[in-house]
Amino acid sequence: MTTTVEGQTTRGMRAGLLAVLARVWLVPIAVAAWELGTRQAGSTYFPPPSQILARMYELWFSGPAAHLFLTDGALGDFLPSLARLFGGWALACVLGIGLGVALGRSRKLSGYIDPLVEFGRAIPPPTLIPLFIILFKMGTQMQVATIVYGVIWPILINTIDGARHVDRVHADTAQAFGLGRAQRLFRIILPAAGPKIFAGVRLSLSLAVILMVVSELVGSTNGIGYQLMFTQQNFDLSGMWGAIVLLGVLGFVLNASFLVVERRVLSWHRRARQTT
Amino acid sequence: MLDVVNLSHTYGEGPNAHQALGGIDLKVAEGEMVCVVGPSGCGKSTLLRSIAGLIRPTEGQIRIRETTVADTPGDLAVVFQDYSRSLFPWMSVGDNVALPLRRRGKDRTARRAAAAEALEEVGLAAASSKFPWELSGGMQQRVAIARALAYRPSLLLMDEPFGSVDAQTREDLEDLVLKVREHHRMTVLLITHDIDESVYVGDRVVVLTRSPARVAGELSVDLPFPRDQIATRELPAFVHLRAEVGRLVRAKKESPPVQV
Amino acid sequence: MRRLRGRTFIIGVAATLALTACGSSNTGSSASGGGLEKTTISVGVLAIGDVAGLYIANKKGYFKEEGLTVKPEILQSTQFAIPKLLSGALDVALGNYFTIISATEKTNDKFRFVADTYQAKSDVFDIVVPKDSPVQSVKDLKGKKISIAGLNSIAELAVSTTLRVSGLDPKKDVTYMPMAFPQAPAALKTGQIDAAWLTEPFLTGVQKDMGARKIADTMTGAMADFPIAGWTATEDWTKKYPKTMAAFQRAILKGQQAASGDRKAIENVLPDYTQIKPEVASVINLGAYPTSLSATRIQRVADLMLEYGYISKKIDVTPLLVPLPQ
Amino acid sequence: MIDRRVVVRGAAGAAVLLIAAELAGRSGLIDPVLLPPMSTVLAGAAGLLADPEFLTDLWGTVIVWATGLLTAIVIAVPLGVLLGTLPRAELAARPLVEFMRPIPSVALLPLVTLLIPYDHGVKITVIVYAAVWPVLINTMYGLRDVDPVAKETLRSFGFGRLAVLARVSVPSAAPFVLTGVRLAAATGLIVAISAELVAGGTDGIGAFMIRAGSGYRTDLILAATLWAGILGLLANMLLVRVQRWAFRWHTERTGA
Repeated sequence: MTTTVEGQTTRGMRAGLLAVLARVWLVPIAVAAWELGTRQAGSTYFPPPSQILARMYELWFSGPAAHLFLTDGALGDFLPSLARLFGGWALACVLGIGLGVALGRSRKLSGYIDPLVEFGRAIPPPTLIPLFIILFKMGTQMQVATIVYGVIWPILINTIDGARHVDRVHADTAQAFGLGRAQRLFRIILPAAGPKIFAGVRLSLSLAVILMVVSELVGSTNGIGYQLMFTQQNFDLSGMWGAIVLLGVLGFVLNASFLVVERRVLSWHRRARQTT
Repeated sequence: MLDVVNLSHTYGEGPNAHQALGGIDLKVAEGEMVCVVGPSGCGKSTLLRSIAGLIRPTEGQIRIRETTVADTPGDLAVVFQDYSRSLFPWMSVGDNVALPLRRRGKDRTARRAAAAEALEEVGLAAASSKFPWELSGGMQQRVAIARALAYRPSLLLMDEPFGSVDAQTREDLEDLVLKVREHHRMTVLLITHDIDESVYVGDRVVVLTRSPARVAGELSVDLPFPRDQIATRELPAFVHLRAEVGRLVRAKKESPPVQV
Repeated sequence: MRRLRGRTFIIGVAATLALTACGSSNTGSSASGGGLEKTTISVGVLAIGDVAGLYIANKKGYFKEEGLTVKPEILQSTQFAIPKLLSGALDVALGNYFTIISATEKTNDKFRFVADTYQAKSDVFDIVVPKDSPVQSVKDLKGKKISIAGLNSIAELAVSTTLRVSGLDPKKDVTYMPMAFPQAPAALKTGQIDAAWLTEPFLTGVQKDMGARKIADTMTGAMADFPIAGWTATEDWTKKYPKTMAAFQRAILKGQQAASGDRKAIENVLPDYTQIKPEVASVINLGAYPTSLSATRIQRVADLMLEYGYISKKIDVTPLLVPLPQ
Repeated sequence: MIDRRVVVRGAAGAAVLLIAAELAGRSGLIDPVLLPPMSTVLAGAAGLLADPEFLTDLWGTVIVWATGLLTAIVIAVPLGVLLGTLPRAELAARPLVEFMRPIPSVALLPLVTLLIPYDHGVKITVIVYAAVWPVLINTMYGLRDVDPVAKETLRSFGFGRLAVLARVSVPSAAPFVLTGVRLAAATGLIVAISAELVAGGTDGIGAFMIRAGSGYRTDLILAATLWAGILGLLANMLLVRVQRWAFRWHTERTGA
């Protein structure tokens, strides 16, 4: 994304610097406004960012160098949260893409299932937590189930759409050359639906962060969502804000990394669109 | 080789039904190059798609080497008009050409070698690692031809293969098809709306009527090989054949228009 | 005043979101109702037995007699009563003493208890285990998972004191699983927790439905007759609306008296504001409905919280109480 | 218009699921003590329609959701148009957007509650916070995806930037915006009910669920969940209709 600067000329470096600056100049201004505003307000519930950062450092980032400066508390909360997040998200991807291709390629099947899909995705996942507690084990299983349920819909809907509208000439070509089922799936349908699938998968990633938090509010003893609830119930407001900031950073990093992957995998799509 | 008997096809049902093919009989002999010509929208593509097994005709029979075509026959290749959509943009040129060879049970190296050979033959040896959309239209259609060549089909179907390229490229591609078919002794069924083209590349020209399409007539093309874009087209025989085909196509143009 | 200015500023910062900040709660004019500053008040309640006194007072017209209209608003927990009281969305809310005292120490917020609501009695808050559990006594809970209704709460305090009495260390010997009461029965039945700290109607429910066994009443010993919750308002509110507050106190007092003297009255109102089935309402154990606001009694909460380290310094609760009108 | 086969198949699919759920309960595969059988839930759901309190709750959810969604559109569309047409501003705002977007609005609930002294206002605000992003991002994306040839055509006739924006960019971005609105509607309903579940309030399906939960009535919780799903389904159907209608308008407009 950042312009790569070829050569070592100062002009090139300056151009690169300006490009970075154009992206980030608003961030310090926003943080400064936040700091000033909260200082002015002086409310316990709205601590200034400097105080939040100090609390975050104290809670999570003052650990030994061997643990990348993460404290035990950080490791105990971040790792389970991330495991649930990625576990649930990955499972949702597999199920969503698998089911989506099946529904997208079979009119008959989708006739039976479509109304259920429409109904299922309309149910707010938090209302299903009591049900999931009964169906799955409390803790990780229930949390992963909640995440899967919450994030599968964009993947499923986009995959159905992508698989249903594979270009007819592509499909004909594959059929005329007599490609087998597996090859048609992996070589034609999935790549053709790729851009749509990726759009759904990306959307579901930011949803997964939200559902991770929601699922950790019930019957959990660790995780970032648990921290959020714990700090809130203990009136540790800087700590609570710290958890909120952490979620923002986590979402930001996930989204940015995902874009890098998407660029690589879908480079054909982007470049093909540019040339035509 | 190919035997089409009384082929009819109707799209839709009831009052909205549209009959595209009205009972077509067609034979293509082993090693023959047959061009099917007809006015636009007469059902040429429906015919081709039926032979390729992409649609199931409402009536009639198609046999390839005495075997009735039910599903997609395993041994034919198709070159579509719309190269930009028949090549897969997410695969390199080499992969595009090699893809159907998986069905031939070849291993990776063999597939690559066959693809390289076919690309060499169409003059695109250097483009193997490029993506289709990085090539010009004519080059993309060459890739599609290479893909069909590498597959070594017993029957090659071409659906207006040169319909989307400029005149110069078109002539080059016509000569390319003549060359490779000569070299591989392939059986080809080429569909086109271009009368000159059908006479120039074909051994035989079959003319279809307007929709619902029937065979209006057919002509043997006994022009000498190798053919040449300038010399062949100057031959009196060529001019005569062209006029004959034109008359067949035109004759039906004057018949009362059929509702679409 | 300082906080108010800060709040206004933040609304300014979040200007885009503040479109809806207008239209404060239904502030009635002060003209009617015997000089009350406010005739309609929003009251935060939980859908549990604690607030029966309020609903009885409402049903019997005690609020009307005082010229007050009470609009109840369901709360999920006292946690959410605090910001709603501070913002002015609620005038009065059911506040459990533990949470309000904890908030008083950790934030600068000043709350006042305007009436006592609910007090524990025997078998109102029990620890239960599944029918076939090997756990026979509190001692057997060592190394087990126990569900509690919330962290840093009366739930944690009650279970901790019970464990301590049996020689267990609540910090090391057990794992607390925070979950709302409605989720605990399923977790208990499926073995996801070993024991649950429950109140009614869940206690009766799990004993009837799945034969769960009580192993301890947590409201004994140091916590016998423990004060649970009171009607809470902010200090600012009590100063701004003294007459409204007094009217509320008088009506609620009558309601509390009716509740403490007549169980039938409670059973009559429970189905109005909870989904407890009438047949269940008639068998559940209920706590007491105090008719006075006693500093000595409520001081016990603060003292026990200090003893167990939930607050770091001694808090005198007397200034937190608003004397009931005579 | 509606294919009868589609209706029959859809009904068959739903029936199979319901029967399977009922059987799972009756056969003891799922403990009936914990999870009431499907027939009980369905009966409960039907009964709720006659319960004026539940109808008030349902209406409460609909009100905050619709208001929140409309507010989000009013905020996000102009902002999206602004950022979509000013690449520099978009570049600068992107890190902030990407930072704020993944923060769950439910986590902000206590803070919003503190700021807004009005129960519905609190919920509307968190709905707006969650619903703004899909609309904003889709609007920005739609504006960037406008065919440059169309824009240049109009420019070549001497139209100004604003005219191009109004006549080409915004209309051709409209389908993207509507897709964003559909996403936002789904998110908004989820947030509305989640907020009610977490914070309670004067009314709302979530507040009803709190009452049902406090009364140890799993059957009523599930019945209310069913209605939440139906509500979402109806809203989506409505928006799909709107989208179809708007798409037609769009093609007519650009075709003319």
